[in-house]
Amino acid sequence: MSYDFIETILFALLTLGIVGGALGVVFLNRITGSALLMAFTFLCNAGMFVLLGAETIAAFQVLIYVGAITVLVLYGVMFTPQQDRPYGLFFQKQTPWAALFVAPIGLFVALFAFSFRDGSHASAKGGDLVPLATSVFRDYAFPFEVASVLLLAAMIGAIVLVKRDDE
Amino acid sequence: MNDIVAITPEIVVLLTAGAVIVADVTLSRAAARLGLPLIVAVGLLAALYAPNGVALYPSQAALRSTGVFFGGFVQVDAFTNFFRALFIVLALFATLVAPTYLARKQVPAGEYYATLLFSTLGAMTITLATDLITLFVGLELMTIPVYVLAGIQRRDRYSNEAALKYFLLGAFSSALLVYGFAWLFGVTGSTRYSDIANALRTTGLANGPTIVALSLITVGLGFKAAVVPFHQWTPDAYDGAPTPATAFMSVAPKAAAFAAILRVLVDAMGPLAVDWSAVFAALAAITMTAGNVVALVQTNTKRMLAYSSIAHTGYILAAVAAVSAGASSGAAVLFYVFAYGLMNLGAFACLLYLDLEGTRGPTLDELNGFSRREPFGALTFAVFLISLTGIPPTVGFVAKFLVIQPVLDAGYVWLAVVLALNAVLAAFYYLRVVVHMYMYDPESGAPALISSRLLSLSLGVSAFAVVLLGIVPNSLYQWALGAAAPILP
Amino acid sequence: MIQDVWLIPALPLAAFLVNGLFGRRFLRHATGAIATGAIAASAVMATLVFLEVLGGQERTTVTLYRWIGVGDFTVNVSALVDPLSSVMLLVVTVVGTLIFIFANGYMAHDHGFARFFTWFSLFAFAMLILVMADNYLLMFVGWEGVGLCSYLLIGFWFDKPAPQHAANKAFWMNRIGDWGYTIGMVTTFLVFGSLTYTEVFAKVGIATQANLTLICIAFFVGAAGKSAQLPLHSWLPDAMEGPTPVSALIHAATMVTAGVYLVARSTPLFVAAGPALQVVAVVGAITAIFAATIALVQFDIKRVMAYSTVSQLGYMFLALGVGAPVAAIFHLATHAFFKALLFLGSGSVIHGLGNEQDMRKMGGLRRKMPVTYWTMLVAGGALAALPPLAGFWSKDEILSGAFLSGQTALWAVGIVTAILTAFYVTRALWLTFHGEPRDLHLYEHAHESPAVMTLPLVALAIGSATLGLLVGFPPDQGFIHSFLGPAVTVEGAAERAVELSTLLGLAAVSVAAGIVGIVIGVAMYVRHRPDPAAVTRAAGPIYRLLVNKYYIDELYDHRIVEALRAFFGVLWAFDVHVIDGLANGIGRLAAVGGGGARRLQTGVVGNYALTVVVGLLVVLVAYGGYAAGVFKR
Amino acid sequence: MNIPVGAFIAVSSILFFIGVAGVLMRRNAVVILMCVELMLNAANLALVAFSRRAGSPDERGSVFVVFIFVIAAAEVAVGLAIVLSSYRNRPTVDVDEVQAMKG
Amino acid sequence: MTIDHVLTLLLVVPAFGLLPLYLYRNDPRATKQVAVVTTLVELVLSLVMLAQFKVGEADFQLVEKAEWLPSLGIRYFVGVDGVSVLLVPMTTLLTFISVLYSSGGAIKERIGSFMAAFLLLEIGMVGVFVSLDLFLFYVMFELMLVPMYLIIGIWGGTRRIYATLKFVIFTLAGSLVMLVAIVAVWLASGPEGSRTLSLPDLIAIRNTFSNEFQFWAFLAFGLAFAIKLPMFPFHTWLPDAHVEAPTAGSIILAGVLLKAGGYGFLRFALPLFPTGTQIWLPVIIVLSVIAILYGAAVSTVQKDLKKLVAYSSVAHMGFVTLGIFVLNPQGAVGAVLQMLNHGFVTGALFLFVGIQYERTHRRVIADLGGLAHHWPLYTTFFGVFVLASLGLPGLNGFVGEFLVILGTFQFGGVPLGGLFWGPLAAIGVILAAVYLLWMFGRVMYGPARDHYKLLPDLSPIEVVCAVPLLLLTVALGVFPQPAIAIIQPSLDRILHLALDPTWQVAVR
Repeated sequence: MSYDFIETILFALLTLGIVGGALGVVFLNRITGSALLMAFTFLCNAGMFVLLGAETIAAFQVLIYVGAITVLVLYGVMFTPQQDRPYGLFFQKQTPWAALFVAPIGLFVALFAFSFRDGSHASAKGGDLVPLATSVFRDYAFPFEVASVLLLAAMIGAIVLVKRDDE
Repeated sequence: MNDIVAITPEIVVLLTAGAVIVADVTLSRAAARLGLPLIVAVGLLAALYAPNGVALYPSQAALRSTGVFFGGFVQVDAFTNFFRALFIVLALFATLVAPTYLARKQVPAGEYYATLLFSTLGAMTITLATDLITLFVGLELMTIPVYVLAGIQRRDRYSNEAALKYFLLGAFSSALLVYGFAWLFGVTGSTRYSDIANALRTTGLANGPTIVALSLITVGLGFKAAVVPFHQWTPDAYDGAPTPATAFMSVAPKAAAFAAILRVLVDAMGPLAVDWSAVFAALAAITMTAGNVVALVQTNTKRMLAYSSIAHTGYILAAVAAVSAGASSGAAVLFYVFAYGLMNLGAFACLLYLDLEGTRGPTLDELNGFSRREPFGALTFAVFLISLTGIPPTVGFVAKFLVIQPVLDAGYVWLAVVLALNAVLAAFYYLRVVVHMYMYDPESGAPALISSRLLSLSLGVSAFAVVLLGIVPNSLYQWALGAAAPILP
Repeated sequence: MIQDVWLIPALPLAAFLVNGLFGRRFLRHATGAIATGAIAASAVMATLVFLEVLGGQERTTVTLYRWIGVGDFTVNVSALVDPLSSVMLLVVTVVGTLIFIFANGYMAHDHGFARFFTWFSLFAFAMLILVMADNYLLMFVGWEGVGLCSYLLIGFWFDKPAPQHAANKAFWMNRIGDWGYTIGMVTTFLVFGSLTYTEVFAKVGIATQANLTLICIAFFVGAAGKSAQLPLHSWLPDAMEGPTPVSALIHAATMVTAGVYLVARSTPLFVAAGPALQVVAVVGAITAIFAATIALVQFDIKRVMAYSTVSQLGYMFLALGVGAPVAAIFHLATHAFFKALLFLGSGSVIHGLGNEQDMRKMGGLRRKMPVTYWTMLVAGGALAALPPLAGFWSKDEILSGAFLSGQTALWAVGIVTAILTAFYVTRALWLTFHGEPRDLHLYEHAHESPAVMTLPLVALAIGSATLGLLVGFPPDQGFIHSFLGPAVTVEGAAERAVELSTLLGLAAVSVAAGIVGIVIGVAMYVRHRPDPAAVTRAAGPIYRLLVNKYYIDELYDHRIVEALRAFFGVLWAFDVHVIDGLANGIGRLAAVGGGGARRLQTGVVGNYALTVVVGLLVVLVAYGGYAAGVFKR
Repeated sequence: MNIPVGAFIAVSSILFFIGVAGVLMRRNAVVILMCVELMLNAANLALVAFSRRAGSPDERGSVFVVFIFVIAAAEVAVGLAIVLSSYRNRPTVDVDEVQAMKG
Repeated sequence: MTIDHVLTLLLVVPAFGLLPLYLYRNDPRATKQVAVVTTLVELVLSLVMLAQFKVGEADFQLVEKAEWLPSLGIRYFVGVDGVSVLLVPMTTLLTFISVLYSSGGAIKERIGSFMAAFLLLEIGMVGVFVSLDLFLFYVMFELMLVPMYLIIGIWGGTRRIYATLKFVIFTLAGSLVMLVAIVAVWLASGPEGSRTLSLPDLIAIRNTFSNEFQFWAFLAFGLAFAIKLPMFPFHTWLPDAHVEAPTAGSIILAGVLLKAGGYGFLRFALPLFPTGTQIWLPVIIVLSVIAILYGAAVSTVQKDLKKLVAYSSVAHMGFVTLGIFVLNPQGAVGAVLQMLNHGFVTGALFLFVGIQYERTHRRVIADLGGLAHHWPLYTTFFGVFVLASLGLPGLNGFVGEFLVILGTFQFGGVPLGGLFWGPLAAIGVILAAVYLLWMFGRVMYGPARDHYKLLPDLSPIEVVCAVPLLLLTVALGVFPQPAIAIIQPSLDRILHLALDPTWQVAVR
């Protein structure tokens, strides 16, 4: 069993996980289930990153998505309880139309994807942390600052939207 | 150090936002009411006249400050300065018209101004960007605060609805856009405009991934600018958002979207212009027609203005589509965006004279006899509407004239004719508002009026500017021409 | 004096302005004196001018200023004084003066006295311009000016509907004629490059026959409108709704003869255009007999005179058409006198009877109104062409002209018409003045008119009686011919040598015709053999046809006018519903489109997102199409 | 590595369009938000894959991903705040029911 | 007296009036005085301008130039030639009369705004006639729009809103298409950097315009002017606008605004697009003749006084286009005279219809009658204008119409020839007599009516308004030659430009 073969197997499994998880997010009737499957998809995605040799990104992915965002979403789910309703009513009326239009586009795009025939660069020497950090903190210092402002703005925005009036 | 100097306006805006937040906490409620806008105004003016001079006119100082900074990640040129100035002016205008409304509707003013400033900062960032990453961050910094602004009147269900719709669709479109960026990165191997342009120059459009990338970017940026058929969030979001916020979000994000379109599509993806310009021409025609036709049947003034802003997107997009005309195309976009900013913000702000329930605007009937009840406000509103129609001697007319030029020059005669006919269509509903204001008598149940000196002053100044720039448009045009030069020499 | 010829119209114009500006408020009855004085002074000057022309000043052009000059088109305000125009000036001013004097009495109690004389003066001015002009365009000014005054004066009593209707009808039918005039005038300019008579006539040779025929027919349409020739005649009888002096001056003596004058003026053109001349002759002859037949059965004294005028104008055109323009002008002049007299006499009767015009209610008036009676008798004799009254000479000229031109059919028509004329004038005079009074109440109150009215009658009667003698003897070498001839005949036209015996023979025939008419008239109305009522019954349908004026008014006023109104109404409906409907429809279409499009704005976020995706698909396909070359760049 | 970049991109595009489909199909605003996150993840995957392309590795894709993390977090925070504040006024997160404004 | 920059002064004097108007906005008396004085000053100034004009020269005079949008070659460029020099005083006179009449009590509400609208309108109207740069012309062309829109919409009758929107939409539809064409002309005027919109410069390079270009450009310009004029079948806005407009608005609308269309044809369409002119000319001539007949025919069945006069304007303006497009001196001079005459006469007709309406509050012809008994002065004035309108020789209407007909007869460049279309057009004159006299008779004549007994005859202000128009009506009919002498040289040049596409002329 060659390394390549393992990679391929891993890739297939992760693909399965991603696609399955994503489909689950869309089609599960329990919202918490959707949220958890979303986290699962994120995880699989992190696996993909590892497979691609972007371990740092994978770590971030796990921290931010699986950690922060999923938790946020779960809070969101908890704060907005809904009455139970039949499965069909989880979907919009336009669902068949959506399927009709999305499927061809998705197919179209996925087919185009295969025109990228280059191989993948599995592992960088010394990992991807250093180049990434260098990029983010030196080259991309300006957008990084902006991003921090963005977080600040989002924080203020979120607070102003949800704080109670008497505060 | 040079780097910091280059972004002084942004820093000043950020500091102003910070000052507002601090002042909001420290100042008493009464002092805050006018104190906060004062701080914002001072801050924005300071940004405008910052040492490196993003002055209203391309001065020598401004020219000295142009260049590339932050290791090539920030680019300050005439284009940047034009938009910076525009955003600052729009933010200033939006700030000055807001206080009475905010106080009346008990909207948290400090957060409102701060969020407005953050959004402005995001818009300014867009124009500084040299690569897709910075652009995207700037775009989000501009957009996310606007979601908040739309929903900031949180007790109002229309405000909620506006924010929710805007947010869901905005996030959706951002995802489309970023996915398009990803593919573009894949195709060209770079996120920097200049590299992208170089790469595309060799490959052209003749491969699937490029088509995918271009399509997604078209949709993503088209969404931000409210191009039909990616426009449907616009009426609902504009309609439901608090009116001062609507005034701002109808102009600044749209201007920023066009800045982004110019940077990304015209600059970075310029080599593909032969392909996208025809599609854009078609989109422009559809956009202006759909916007106008639907505006025609609206009875609510605010919603009508929302649809009309879609139509204006169409006009601007027509100039973008005429990219092959070169400098005149870019200048037309910039001039139009500037003119549109002034007049559309003004038009929405004129609705602030009316004391209405919730966030929604007055119906046409509620405007009956407005000119007798509030002559000055009606006059400014009429000026804005006439300018939006494109009748001289207003800046709106010059803008239309300038748009038609590149469109014809690029060979889209049909588009120019469609544009002209659309302007006729638009005249009908814009002037119908004037009809209601001037030609009907007030009704007994007409909404109460709010008199705000600050509102009148700022509307008066901008209405005057709208007329003045219509009579002597040359300096603005020269500025726009110079500002478009980095993109379309 | 000729150089000052412009003073002649200037005086009435001055009178018009003075009366118009100050008449109603300040001058009141002085207006009559001012207007009459002005026209009398004009008459004196016209006489002087006439004498000068007689003295050898055959053709003088007096230019005031350039009126219109655009490119090669130039028209001056200038007068042509030649025998023809000098005669016309004389006739207009002299007859005019007499009628003005009469009107001072006739209108004395009308509250529109000042207005009347204002417009009367304006009429005199316009008529003088018409006859003095040295070009067609300036003549047209007078031409339309007299038409306007005719309109104003027919509708003088504007509070009643009938005068108004008659006035409108007169103006509109004249306008139809003016249309022809305009075409003739413009075509003349196109062909000859000028509108000045002398220049045009000098170049007659350069025109083709077709050109000339077109020009002449067009001018004749104008003349027919003004001079009430078929088929544009029907306004003139209606025009009797105006005050009687108006009928006398405008609708008998002067304005209606403008058409004759126009054709006479244009003789060189008409002569050169053979077919047109033929048309003139035929239309004239038909009109003459046509109107005479209607005059046979009318009971309104003024209508009899009106149809008589139409008939006599027909004679004049007949004369023009057979190449006897001198006779036409001569008859014009004599007719001006005796027909004015007949009208004024009728006016005197009407005045005396308190505005009664129906002859069936008159009778025996000769005892009450002797002056009127005797003067009218003279005029009637002239109209019936009894020698030696003026009418005889001029009508004889016409008839002999017709005969000598070889168109004996036209001559025969003329003779028949002469019989009819004599008959109806006898009938009218008998019914009015002889027999027993049929309405004693009216008769009791009848009175002779004041001197201011009878004096003009006498003056006109003298003219009617003696003017004919001017013709000289033998007629074709007499004064009139030698004086007028050069002005209206084409140079080099073959002189006709006529046996004197032929002329005398023709004269005898026409005298006989007159006498036959009178005899029949006397037989029927004095002896009742045959009884008029019996004749009426026997004639049945023909009588009804005549009484109803051949149903032409019905045809015009109802069928044609109604049809046009209906058609115009349809056009208006077309305007409102189709043209405007189209414009509004476009607007409505946009609104409908908007209504449809706004239904796509469902308010549901998912739908919006789907739209975005559909848009994405479209954009993708479009770009793909461009990339694959399916679409052209 | 023998797996071509295209394969990763294909996976990412499938993930992306599942996300798109989710946005179009689901009624629950929170689920829609999740689907948007799936779309962003698809972008992340694509960016990382492109940036790890054999022969021309380029950190910028990964850098982009880092920024997308930040943006996604901000977006979710604000988005949930909006959903929440809307929910307070009217207890529903069903987007089909939020349609007071239309036409 | 010579005044420098007189044209610019003409354009700014009304603007100067706006400030005191605003300051005295709460004092109706003062606003009236300000407006009357301003328009009077403007009138005097325009007469001074006329006096400074050198008769007999074809070229533009009193020219002033300044850069406006230099990088686009757009200039502030004004000047007058024989065609426009008479239209300017006509405009100022009619504006003065309108303002004077309105200050006499015809306008009761918001008088200050009304006067302000009129002053703005005056700038636009004068500007249209003096602009020599297409951009400036367009600005002025549109500047006339909004004030008139407000005048009809605020001070108009019951259906004023429908009427005013229709007016604006129609006009804009034409003018915006023209705007596209103006831009196209600009693009065609040379390589980038040397483009221009100055009329003389454009004339100098017009031979570079391709035939196809001229076809479309003429169509676009023509559409704008045809709607403004208005030509059949674009005329339906006119009756509505006139019926609803206040009297002063009708005077200006008929007197001046319509002229902008005819003037535009002469000033721009003909010299710039000679080939386009040749191509479109048969269509325009046929439409003109249709307009003459159709307008007159429809007038005869009108029930509303103002509508009747409005439709008659359609017919009269048909003579203008007909005269212009037969492309000979007689026709063109006739057309310009017709524009002047129609301005004075129809303006006066609307004035008198308005005076009448103000007293009786009736406009339906069938409801009126017998006014002549009570208003002799009114009847006289009104009668003269009616007669002038129906083309009575000796009054001004005749000269123009006759010259146009004369020109039409001469013209052969149209199917069936001038000998067909000329007589047809002349039928319009017959019809004019029909409807105008019918109307006059029905309104003025007939038995006296008691309820009109107390209504006063013309007031002194109204007489002052009417007298200048009356004098001009007579003077231009009796002595048209001075006007022709002013008009003709410039018109000859325009015709030469239109007839000879390659002819170049050295112009300022």
